[in-house]
Amino acid sequence: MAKTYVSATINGEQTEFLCETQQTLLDVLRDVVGLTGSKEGCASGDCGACSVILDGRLVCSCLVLGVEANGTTITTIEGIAQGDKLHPVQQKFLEHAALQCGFCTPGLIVASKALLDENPNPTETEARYWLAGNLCRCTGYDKVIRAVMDAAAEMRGETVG
Amino acid sequence: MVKVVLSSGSASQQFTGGETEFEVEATTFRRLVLELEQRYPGLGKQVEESMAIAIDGEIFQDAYAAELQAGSEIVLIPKIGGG
Amino acid sequence: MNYIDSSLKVVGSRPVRPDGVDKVTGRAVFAADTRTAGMLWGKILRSPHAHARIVSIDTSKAEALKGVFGVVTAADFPDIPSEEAFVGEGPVNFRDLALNVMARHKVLYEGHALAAVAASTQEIADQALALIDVKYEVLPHVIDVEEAMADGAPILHDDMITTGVNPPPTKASNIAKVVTFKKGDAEAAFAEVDVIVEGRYTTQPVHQAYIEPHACLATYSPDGQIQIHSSSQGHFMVRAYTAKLLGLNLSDIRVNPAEIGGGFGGKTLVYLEPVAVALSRKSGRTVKMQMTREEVFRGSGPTSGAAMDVKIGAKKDGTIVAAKQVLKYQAGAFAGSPIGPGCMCGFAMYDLPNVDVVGYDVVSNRPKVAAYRAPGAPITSFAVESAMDELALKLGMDPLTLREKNAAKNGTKTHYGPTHQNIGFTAVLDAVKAHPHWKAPLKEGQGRGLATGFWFNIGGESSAQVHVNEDGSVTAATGSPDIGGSRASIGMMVAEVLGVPADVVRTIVADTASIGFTHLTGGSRVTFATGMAATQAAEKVVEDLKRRAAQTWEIPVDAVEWKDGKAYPAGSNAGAFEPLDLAALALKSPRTGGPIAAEVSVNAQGAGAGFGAHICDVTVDKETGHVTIERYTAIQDVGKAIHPSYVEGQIQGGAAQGIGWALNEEYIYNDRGQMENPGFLDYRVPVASDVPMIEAVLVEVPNPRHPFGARGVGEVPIVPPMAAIANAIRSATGLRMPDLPMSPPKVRAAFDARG
Amino acid sequence: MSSLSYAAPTSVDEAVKLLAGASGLAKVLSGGTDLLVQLRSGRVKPDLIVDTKKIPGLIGIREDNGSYIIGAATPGAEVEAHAGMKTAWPGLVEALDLIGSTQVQGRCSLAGNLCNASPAADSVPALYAAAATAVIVGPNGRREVPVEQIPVSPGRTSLAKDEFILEFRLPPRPARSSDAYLRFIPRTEMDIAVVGCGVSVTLDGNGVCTAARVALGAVAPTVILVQAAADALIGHTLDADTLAKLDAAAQDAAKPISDKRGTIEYRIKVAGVLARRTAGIAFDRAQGLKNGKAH
Repeated sequence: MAKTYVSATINGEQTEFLCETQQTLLDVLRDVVGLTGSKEGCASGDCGACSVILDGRLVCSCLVLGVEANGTTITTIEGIAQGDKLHPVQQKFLEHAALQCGFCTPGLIVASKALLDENPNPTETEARYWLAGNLCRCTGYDKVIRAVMDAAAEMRGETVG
Repeated sequence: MVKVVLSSGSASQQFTGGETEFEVEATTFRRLVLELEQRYPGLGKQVEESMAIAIDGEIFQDAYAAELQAGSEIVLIPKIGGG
Repeated sequence: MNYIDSSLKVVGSRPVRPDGVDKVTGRAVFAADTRTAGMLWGKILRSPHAHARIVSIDTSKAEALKGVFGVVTAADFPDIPSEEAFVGEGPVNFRDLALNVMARHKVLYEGHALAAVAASTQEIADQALALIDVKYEVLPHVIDVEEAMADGAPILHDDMITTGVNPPPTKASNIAKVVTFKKGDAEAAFAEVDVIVEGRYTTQPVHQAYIEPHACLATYSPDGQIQIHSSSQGHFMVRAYTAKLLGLNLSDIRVNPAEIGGGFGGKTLVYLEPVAVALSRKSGRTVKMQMTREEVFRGSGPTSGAAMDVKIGAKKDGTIVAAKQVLKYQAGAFAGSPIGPGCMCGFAMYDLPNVDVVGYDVVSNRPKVAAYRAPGAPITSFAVESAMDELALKLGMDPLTLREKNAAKNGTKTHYGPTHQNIGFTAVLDAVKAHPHWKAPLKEGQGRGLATGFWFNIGGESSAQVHVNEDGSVTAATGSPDIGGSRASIGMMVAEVLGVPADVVRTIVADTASIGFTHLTGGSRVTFATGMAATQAAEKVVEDLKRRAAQTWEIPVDAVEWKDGKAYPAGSNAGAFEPLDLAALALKSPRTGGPIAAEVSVNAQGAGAGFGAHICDVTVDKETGHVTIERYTAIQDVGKAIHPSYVEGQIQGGAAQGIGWALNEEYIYNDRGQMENPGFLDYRVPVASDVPMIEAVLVEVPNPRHPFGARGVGEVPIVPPMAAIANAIRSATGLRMPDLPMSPPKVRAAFDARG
Repeated sequence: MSSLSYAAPTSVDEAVKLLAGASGLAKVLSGGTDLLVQLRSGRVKPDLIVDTKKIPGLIGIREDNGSYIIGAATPGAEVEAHAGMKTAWPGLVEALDLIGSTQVQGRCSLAGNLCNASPAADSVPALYAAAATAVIVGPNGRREVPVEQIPVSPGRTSLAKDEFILEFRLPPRPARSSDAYLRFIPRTEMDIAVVGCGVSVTLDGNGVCTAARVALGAVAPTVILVQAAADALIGHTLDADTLAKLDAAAQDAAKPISDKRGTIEYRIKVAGVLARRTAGIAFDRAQGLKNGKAH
């Protein structure tokens, strides 16, 4: 079976690649395009470590076929910061020590950014349910949620103590 | 003289015939191990390879070079690991 | 030198970790992120049977498949003899380890590795595995720990003779050893008590469930030099085990530590590395291996499940005079459950005159257990702290008061021998009493539970280097994989000693060829032991800097003092010189003796035990049995928090893992001994919406053995949660839940049973 | 090399031809949140994957005098965000909001959830309760069938090899009508339903139920409509006696199995509990008392 030609906009760059039908978008990002920031924790949509934003929607890249990406716009963890300017969510994760091993962190940051794009003023409960698909085994989520709420406040321009 | 206590009644007691407490003449842990091996063949090796010791309450994973004060209490316990 | 009473500028602050930006931008390189040109994919064939004799393995079809470059079985590994060694996370028998990595003669659990292939693509590797023809003679299997102990149970190892009993038994059994601890005369003492509580408790094996599956990349060069890139809690451990299992020299193996995506004890063993090296040797190509999540569950270590009996006797006034415990820990397919610590930790929080503890290390047809956060302690403490709660109820006494009354203090002789020194348990209990959570009124239907926990913490061998670079910036290197922010805490201790801001110091993890031996990251030892080495290395650098300043000023070294990152003349009679900072001294270093660097290796002792107490509020849905954690407070003696945020994070994370252990995590087996829930869908670790904010309260009773007073903090927090939650459920419903997990069906059944 | 091929037809006819002409196993791909997991695990080994998302009408929601029509491959998240759907069918919306994670809801579709034919699918009891119909297309044109005629057993549907679902149709809502969906899981999110329950009701001015449909998930080989449970509601207000009858009817209808997600005894009891609680929410909503998500 010949490989399929796919063209997609990844982190603002027109990207072309060949992939086999059974390769997931995660496989393609990591093994073909070389963007290894998206992680494989389960390959079944249960851990969220491979979260990316596909045409404006938060998805698990392990649950999308590479061939389905043709003509789409994708944002991965590598595309969250603007150049060397970290996104507020990234900055707050650092300030709040919202990571320990850092493996689930890319997925959590992509998912948190997607949350704040859609809901700039989430309650703690909304943030917890939105992020329920992102497993973190290190932090107990406490500092993660604080970082997300703090980033939201900052993005709303509220002064936070 | 130091007081030696086999806290774990497991593997080590087979060497001492059930003894769990005895006095030993030793000024370093090294000497103690040799002394134990002489008195209870097998025990010295057991202690060196698979036991931690507590000298007056402080646990050493490896006390090879530790000095022993006269009257010290030496407790032999299983080694401890962790996650 | 000791800084416990000095005023500190860096230690105790909360700087951004050195590796932080890489980790929030996706740049950090974990083991599965590396790939090389011409690399092959290695995959493992695993047993579908819980217990079977391997009659034959025919790999010819797999070897013939286009794109396959190597197939290995146990025949490609030396058949090494039984040899006990102690390597940081507990005793390891290399023969067992070898047999666990690649089965020989027999498979002992579903998921047991018995062959591996290296192929040009993952797909071809999978096809090749399917072409390996294995003939099994399926044997009866046993999963449950007490069934494995029973007469007539299927025997896993026909050479397993129970140790620790005199005289030794003559026939093989599944009981690897019996451990006993005795203090005083418990039997006699029980006759004297006013109140006795007795209970039987069980826990299920739970997986460490790190989100990063095991992965490695290995290259075997024709000259016998080996490079391994892998994710582990100790790259020196990977080197040692790989060399042992393949009969190689340590000097021929160089292990590069990748970032590690969680371990919690589960990455203190090797599973893939020796196989990847064997495949690389056979294929002449670099081989990459990564487990699927299913393989992680079926093939790598959980911690033990257990069956426990506990009995505690007290006087009317709450003084406990007798305690007894029988612990049966399931070790998986090979001996080595954490039964020793299990026997020692259960009653370690209390000052008890008469204690009798017996522990059994039992094999059954499950994956070999691996260390998991305070190995053995959470299991035994679930039983003891549940029983303590029952005792408080029976005495009509407040559970905190009962614990205060019997709390271990400095000078308390433990039932396993040592006398507690410099411990902070009573300070922890004082903090419970003072905390608003303990006094807060409960809402309708809520219950509150309290439980405490203990862990020894360990020290051991560590190496650290400090380099002052040509521009005066500083690099610190250690041999400890950074699993939760240790680069930050190590760098902060170095910065404190040098008198510079935290961000002047970059901390890295050096590979096995670049720094002295360092035990793995486990036992809560890194900030303690590696921190001690790094502190001493920084002190050597300061001495050297003072010497160089003295040389520059042509005054005696003792006329130079070092403060705030600069050399000053000590007093006016030492002479009037402009202070020299790191940059100035580094600039002149070629003239004052060359590069400024120091390496220190230590075997740190006196880690200092840790104690914690958790308060938990729950509500219970009587109709569904669902338990909701409403509020959670974790209080712990941490000695000294080097970076308080990461200390809190350890405590919050440990508590959340305990919440999962308590409520939902378990291995579900079918009648063929196969695991039915080998994925995150049905192996239910807590998600963000399952837990509340977890308040971590840091009590600081300094550990005199550490330059800054630090104690290990990573393990204690997983000890109390299971009992804290069980006690909260008891308080909310009047129901005692003695079996983990306290899942909705079990809780609903308990309501129905009560009627 | 893999023999698996992929096609993304842009018309119904093209898709039907591909499915009809496929040698070996062809799978229809909408959201893919089940199919990709089955592919990775090797549980299904198709030769052809037909991606229906590029077909006009397969994604999107439209209203046709009071009746909502939802494209078969519309992601759950799009339905959850639809104001009209949230007002008319809050139960179906909350069911979609319970499927997997936020990430999964960015892909998963009603057609996929229904055609995966799992008895535990969250959106399916809500669809049954809503009396939804599915427009099926194939070589012989279109046919519209009640959704409950589609799943026949775990993993199997009544669709022919060359048929697929184009869209779902929800009937117009009379006054004082609403629905609700609850499922029980051990955690708060991410689990497969141990039991699921969808209830749709219409009340009169006095809060007496004039029409009802009750569906249960994960208590039989397929999601089931429980007429006896509906009968317990029709003609009554939601008083203690009605609730007791509803509970009994639901427990009586439940014929679950014991598996890693729940035991027979437990599932039967919870079926009764959920029926009561779900009906409570549906009644409140129909009376305009409450309108929110169950979590």
